[in-house]
Amino acid sequence: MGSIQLQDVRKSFGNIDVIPGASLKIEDGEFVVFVGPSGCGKSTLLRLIAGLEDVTGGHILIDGVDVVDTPPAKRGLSMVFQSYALYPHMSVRGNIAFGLKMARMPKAEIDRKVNEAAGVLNLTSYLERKPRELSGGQRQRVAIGRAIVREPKAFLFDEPLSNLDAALRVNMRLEIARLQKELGTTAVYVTHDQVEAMTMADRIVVLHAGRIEQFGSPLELYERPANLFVAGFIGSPRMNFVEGPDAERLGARTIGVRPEHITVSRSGDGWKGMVSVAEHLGSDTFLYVEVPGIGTLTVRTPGELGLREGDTAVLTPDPARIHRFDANGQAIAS
Amino acid sequence: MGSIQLQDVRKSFGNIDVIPGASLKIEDGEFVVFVGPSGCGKSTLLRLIAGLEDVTGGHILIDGVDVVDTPPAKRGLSMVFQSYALYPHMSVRGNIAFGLKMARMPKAEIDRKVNEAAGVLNLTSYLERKPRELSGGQRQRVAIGRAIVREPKAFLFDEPLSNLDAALRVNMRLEIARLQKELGTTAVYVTHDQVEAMTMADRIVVLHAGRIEQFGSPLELYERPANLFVAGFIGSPRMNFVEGPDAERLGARTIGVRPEHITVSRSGDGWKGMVSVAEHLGSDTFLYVEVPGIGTLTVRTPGELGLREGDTAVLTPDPARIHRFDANGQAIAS
Amino acid sequence: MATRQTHMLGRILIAPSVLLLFIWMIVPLVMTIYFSVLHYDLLNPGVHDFIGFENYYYFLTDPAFLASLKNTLVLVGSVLIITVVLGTLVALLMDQPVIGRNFVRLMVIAPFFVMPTVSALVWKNLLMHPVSGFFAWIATSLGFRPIDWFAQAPLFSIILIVAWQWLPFATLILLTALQSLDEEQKEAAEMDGAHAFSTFFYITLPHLARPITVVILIETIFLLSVFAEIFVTTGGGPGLQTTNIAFLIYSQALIQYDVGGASAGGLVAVVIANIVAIILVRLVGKNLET
Amino acid sequence: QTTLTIATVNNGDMVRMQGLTDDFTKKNPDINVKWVTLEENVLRQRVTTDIATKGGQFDVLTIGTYEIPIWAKQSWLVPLDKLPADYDVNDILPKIRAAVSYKDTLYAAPFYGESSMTMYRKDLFEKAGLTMPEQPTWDFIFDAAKKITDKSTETYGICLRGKAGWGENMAFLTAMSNSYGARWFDEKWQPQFNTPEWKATLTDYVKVMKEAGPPGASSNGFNENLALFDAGKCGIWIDATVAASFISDPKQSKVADKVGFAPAPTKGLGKTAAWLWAWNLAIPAGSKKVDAAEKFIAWATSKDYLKLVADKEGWANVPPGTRTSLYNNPEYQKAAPFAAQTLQAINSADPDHPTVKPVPYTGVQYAAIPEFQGIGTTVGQQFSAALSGSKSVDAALEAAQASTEREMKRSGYPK
Amino acid sequence: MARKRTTTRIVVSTVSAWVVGFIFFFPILWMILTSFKTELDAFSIPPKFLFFHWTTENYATVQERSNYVHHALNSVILAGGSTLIALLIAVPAAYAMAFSPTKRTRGTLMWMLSTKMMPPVGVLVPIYLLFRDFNLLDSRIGLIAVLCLGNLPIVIWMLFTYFKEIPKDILEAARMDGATIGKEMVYILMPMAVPGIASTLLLNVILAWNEAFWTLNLTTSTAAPLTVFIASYSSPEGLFWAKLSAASTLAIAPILIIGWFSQKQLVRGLTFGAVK
Ligand SMILES: Nc1ncnc2c1ncn2[C@@H]1O[C@H](COP(=O)(O)OP(=O)(O)OP(=O)(O)O)[C@@H](O)[C@H]1O
Ligand SMILES: Nc1ncnc2c1ncn2[C@@H]1O[C@H](COP(=O)(O)OP(=O)(O)OP(=O)(O)O)[C@@H](O)[C@H]1O
Ligand SMILES: [Mg+2]
Ligand SMILES: [Mg+2]
Repeated sequence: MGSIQLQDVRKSFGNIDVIPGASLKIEDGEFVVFVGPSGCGKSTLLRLIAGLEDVTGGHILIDGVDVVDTPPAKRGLSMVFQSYALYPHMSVRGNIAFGLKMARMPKAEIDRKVNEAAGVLNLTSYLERKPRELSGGQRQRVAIGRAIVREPKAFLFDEPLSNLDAALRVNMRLEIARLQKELGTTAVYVTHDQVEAMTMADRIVVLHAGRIEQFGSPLELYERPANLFVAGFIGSPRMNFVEGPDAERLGARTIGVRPEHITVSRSGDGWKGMVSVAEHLGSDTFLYVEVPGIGTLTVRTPGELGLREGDTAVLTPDPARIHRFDANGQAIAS
Repeated sequence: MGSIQLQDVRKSFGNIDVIPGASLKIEDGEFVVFVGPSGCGKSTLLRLIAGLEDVTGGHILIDGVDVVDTPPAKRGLSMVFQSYALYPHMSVRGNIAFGLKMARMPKAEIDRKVNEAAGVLNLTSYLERKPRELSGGQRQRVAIGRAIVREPKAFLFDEPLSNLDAALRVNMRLEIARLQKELGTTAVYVTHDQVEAMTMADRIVVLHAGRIEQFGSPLELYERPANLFVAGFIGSPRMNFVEGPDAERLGARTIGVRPEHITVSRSGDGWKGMVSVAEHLGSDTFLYVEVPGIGTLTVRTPGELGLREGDTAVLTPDPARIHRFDANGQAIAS
Repeated sequence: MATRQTHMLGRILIAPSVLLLFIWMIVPLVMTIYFSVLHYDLLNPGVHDFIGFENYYYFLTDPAFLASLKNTLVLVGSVLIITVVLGTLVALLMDQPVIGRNFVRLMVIAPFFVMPTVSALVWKNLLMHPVSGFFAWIATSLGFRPIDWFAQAPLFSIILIVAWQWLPFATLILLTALQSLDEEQKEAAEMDGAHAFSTFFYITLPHLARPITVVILIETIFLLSVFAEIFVTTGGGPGLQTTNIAFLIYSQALIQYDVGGASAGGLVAVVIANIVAIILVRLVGKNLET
Repeated sequence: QTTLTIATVNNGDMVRMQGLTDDFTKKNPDINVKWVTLEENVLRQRVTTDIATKGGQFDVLTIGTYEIPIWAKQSWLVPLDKLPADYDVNDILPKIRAAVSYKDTLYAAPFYGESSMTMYRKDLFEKAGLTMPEQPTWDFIFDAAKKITDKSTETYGICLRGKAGWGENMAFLTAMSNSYGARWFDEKWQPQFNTPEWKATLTDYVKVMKEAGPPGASSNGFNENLALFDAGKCGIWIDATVAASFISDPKQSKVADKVGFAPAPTKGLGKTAAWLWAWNLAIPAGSKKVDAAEKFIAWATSKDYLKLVADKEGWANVPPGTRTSLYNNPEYQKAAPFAAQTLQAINSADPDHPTVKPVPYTGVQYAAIPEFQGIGTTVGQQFSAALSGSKSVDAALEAAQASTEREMKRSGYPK
Repeated sequence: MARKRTTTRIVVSTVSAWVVGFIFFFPILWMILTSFKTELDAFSIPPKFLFFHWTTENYATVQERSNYVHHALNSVILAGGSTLIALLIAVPAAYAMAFSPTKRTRGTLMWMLSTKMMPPVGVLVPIYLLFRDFNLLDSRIGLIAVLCLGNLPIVIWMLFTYFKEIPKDILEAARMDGATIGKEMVYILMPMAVPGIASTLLLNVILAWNEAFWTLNLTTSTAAPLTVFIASYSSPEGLFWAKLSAASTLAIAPILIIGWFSQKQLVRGLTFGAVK
């Protein structure tokens, strides 16, 4: 009831090619997450699907029907805007109810739905406020509420949780996932949060400068990144890349090891270096270790470790977890 | 050169008490992070310090001077707004340069500073664009640029990195920290990102419904949360709370164990339960385990584990890492 | 948002107004062009000889033409400057917290309520009259010689009256525009260390650029055809000092009843108005976009 | 049921007539009357456009003596030859009757008529030791004006029209020039502003106004001067005879009991500066309600109407200047001390021979040709410039001559 | 935003605003005062401010002489009708030009304004002839059409400016919520642009109210609005300041009331906090 297909979709603003050509098929009921660096074209792609921008070329099919000439209101999608775009003259209730009102839903049902959504979003006591009397996170939740009360063919979420605190974010994440599964609605979700991307997505699209670098399940991306860009982008802290003899030994131009796949010891075999920075997160510690001839490597160690800045550390990568890339940055299948 | 002191600062909007009374002393050159649930008053507190809102009561001292009657322009602070508040009619360059122009800095120096900041912020190729031609993250970076080019008494950052991707966020985080240390400027920083809070802060203020729950160094908060709220708020996934006989046995009403301080095994001694959800992040796995009589406990295990949803798991908390709380939710010193 | 559908739709939405205005423009225009090449004297309606461009020739070579062109431009220019500058200042003032703001605003807008003829009569006789006017009384009370407004500074007097009438227009448009200025932008500027003055120049004024443009263009159109004020106060005199193009055409049409001449004059006025508008658009038109 | 739409000018007499309409509709129950009362200039442009384009909006028009010959010539007016016998056409003052006739046919019925005369302040004359002669000369007037003037008390010797316009300053100046022997056109329609007569006229006018006139004179018209006179700021005022009733009305005038009247001045060439004007009612050609309109006109300009007004509002308020019988009425003479002067002034004006030399046009203070309004206004502007001092007399005359020649040539004169 | 202004600042701005307001208003105040004077007092020097013989005689005269209510009603119908119709036509056009501008938008705007460049007297005869032929002389319909078309460019221009201020994200959001173009205008655009629409309405009602050329030339009595009423008071023979003042006061009274009510709509726009 809501498959979305992009066929060589292109978009330029003036002479800036923002999306040089993207093809993609999102299955009905699937939860797809778009990730990519800031400015890579995620919002643009979402807006193209929504119909808020014209494609410069290519086709967009919803349920197999070409919609490039269908106005947004008729595409049957709902969207959370990165900029919220709340209706300033309406109360929170009015904002959330607007889409339902447009669909001529009976008053009582609207009320029920709005109250339900407000409950989920922790907005119940703010229902009568105007957007300007809300905090940033509350505004964002109203924007989410507006999208989820409806039963569209697909949800489009543009960084919907960026202004929420961790606890709420976890809750909202679970709520959105639950809702999406329950309704079986397709969802396209833009986020910068690795945890969100990894936990919510059925499949992740990695975008880079308007190009799709990889499209696959979260674990696929984590475990088998298609190229250097994806490898570096997925995972936090990012993968360490090592070039030179160490890489050549393994038949690659570059090898990559994730910080969590390196064991640290005070002595032994491996890359020797000096701890330059130690970031303590409580649960983990991130060590930035200067290894002569290689550069700074990041290591993640669980809990608090005795190592301090200035100490010497020996790093041993887990050999089974080393990624290899060729001269073009493409992964070499192991 | 930039200590900030709040003395029983209160703020209400109409009859809503948003800040019922907050006292705090931020030392000169310190990096203080405000965290707290969405809508708890972080932005409001920042705006009070900035002078963009009037205090309802209490005093704000900057460098020991009471500034409640000083207009924002004279307080010598710079700020990144949660909503960016860019000047729509000015180019990116104009936006960033504005504060410097106001300070009558020579043209050449302004240019140098702006170019430098743009380089740091990855905005160099966007300098001549207007804000409306930028992506969300790019706009946010302009807002940061506007604040950091100046040399104010203190920086006020309101969720400055919320719309940036992980890699950029790490970069920016390091840049901001470096800059702040270099200039020795006091910084007040609002964030929802645990990593940011833990890594950047000299001290963290935990806010809850406008009240300061705890003010201390990151590790202090992680290791010795003052009460249930702080314990639950700091750390992600959040701490597990257990009540009943298990707690009483340790002389507490409630005990708390962080997900990362629980060991999972397939059999043995400990809480027995069934894995209801397993979230795979690649680097870690979060297990949600239903323990009869206690509820759902979250466990974080490194890497990929053989356990799947529906499997039985035995959870053993690290006894040295158990937090105890009394009936009022206050921590019991161990 | 600029999508094909919205463009399509845009065309449909603009269509009614374009169509109506087109008819409203073209029918009289064609008739006017036709009349302008006829010898058409309303008092002698039987005779409609084709005389080519004679009407234009007479209108353009009228010794009053150049003088009135100059007067028109001076009048329009001065009133524009006065209304835009003062209008901005007054709008800013009205935007401040003022006790009894509604009432003050109403007082400021009120001059626009008065019909041009009436306001001209009131100014001429009750205020500016050199013997029994209010200004004369003030001047005499202060020991000065009253100014003989319409003899010593006739055009200036007209400018004063017209500016008084049109200031509320500028004020109201600019005031409304000020209301939509995002408060956070001003806050950001304040944080950037901008004081009231710089905030005005760098934030408020650019925000007002478009409304100011609109004020300028709309007012220009109206000011080019100011005539009741002149007719009532000076009758275009003394000499040609207050004759403007509109008054000249008026006297062709409704004093001489020379329809042909008035049509030619009207078309000349359209050309002049267009030239003025094009120049203005060159100067300020970029503010209309974005 | 017929509805008459009547266009009138907004002066006191006409407005009074409006108030008395009931009397007419009572007598003619099948006729309704709708009034359109407009200011003089608006009325003129309104009525002219309508009649020239055959808009048919009005059934009865109020027009001035200027329009009558022009419009009658165009056959725009219905001749009034079917007026009832008791209307007594012969009672109409002969000069007025001539003015409302074209080729000896009556095309409009005069509602009220006026000329111009000299009005002055007896008290000021007395103070200055002056007596107004039976027939003042311009020299006397100039001299007296200078003597009376006392700028410290804002007393100005003479108030004359200065505001540009064919019916404003040009009405006065044309009449004045007539007494100086000047004319607008010679028999070949050549404009005459380059003659010494015009130069003398304008020079004297500007000179006396500079020496003894009020400030702001170049924008003063009838009303402004009336206000000045009423406020006691003027010693002498030469203007329409209707002004007499206003300045002797204590409700309006501070000097009501101190005013004297004399004929318009002369230069000793046999003509005075008296003009002739009347507001008249006429029926546009093509009207479908001619009968009703005629009935109305007959009612409004009848002797009975005069009596009706007298009964209701007193004799002082009847519309003056149209009927001989009125001036023979002792009650009127008593109520209107200026009656004799008015009558004399009207009788002294001669539209057919306005000035000393022969002219090709009719009209005293105007030339009854269609072009006159435009020419008069243009010339009026030049003369007001001369008055305000922004132009010299010579330059003003030169410009007037040039523009008039141009306009006449364009209109194809001599015809 | 939520900073209290210091008392001094309020006092300063209040005082200066009142002074400015008073200066602006003075001629009208003077006119209103004059309307209560006798003709003689109206012209007296030194001027009489409050201590003169107050009289309502002028109003009585005006009332007696002309059918004020008839004219006022016509004014309301003409000004209101023409402005409302113009608004109905203009809102879609301004919306389209503000939110989906094309290369021709600026040209179209200029062209619309240029339809007002012909001085009315220049086309009086053509229009009069047309009106005569279509039997529209002295009809309200005809005048409403003329005033409406005359106002239309101004209405479009003003609405265009105000619409431009509205962040288009918000309209896009409405579109995503399934609002049709009409609903988008009614529920989102218009409420957000209320101050702009109110001032557009107010200014155009005034322009139509005071329009004195067409209303004078195309009406006689049935459709004659207050301009015609005023034309019977300006400059007759004799003193008329007080009566003219009374008539004018009556003529601006209704619009003053309209102005007062639209004041309330001129409140601050609402976009603050809706987008970032
Ligand atoms: N103008 C206002 N009127 C009424 N209440 C307001 C107003 N502005 C903010 N609030 C309320 O004050 C509380 C604190 O707002 P604030 O913006 O400081 O929250 P915050 O901690 O920054 O939240 P977030 O993380 O969501 O940005 C919120 O509950 C909000 O609803
Ligand atoms: N109107 C415009 N004109 C020109 N360039 C634009 C315009 N809108 C967006 N861009 C550019 O297009 C690129 C993609 O923008 P988009 O908003 O899709 O990025 P994004 O992936 O959503 O980034 P972010 O994560 O920062 O929100 C950016 O580089 C941006 O500068
Ligand atoms: Mg984006
Ligand atoms: Mg906030």
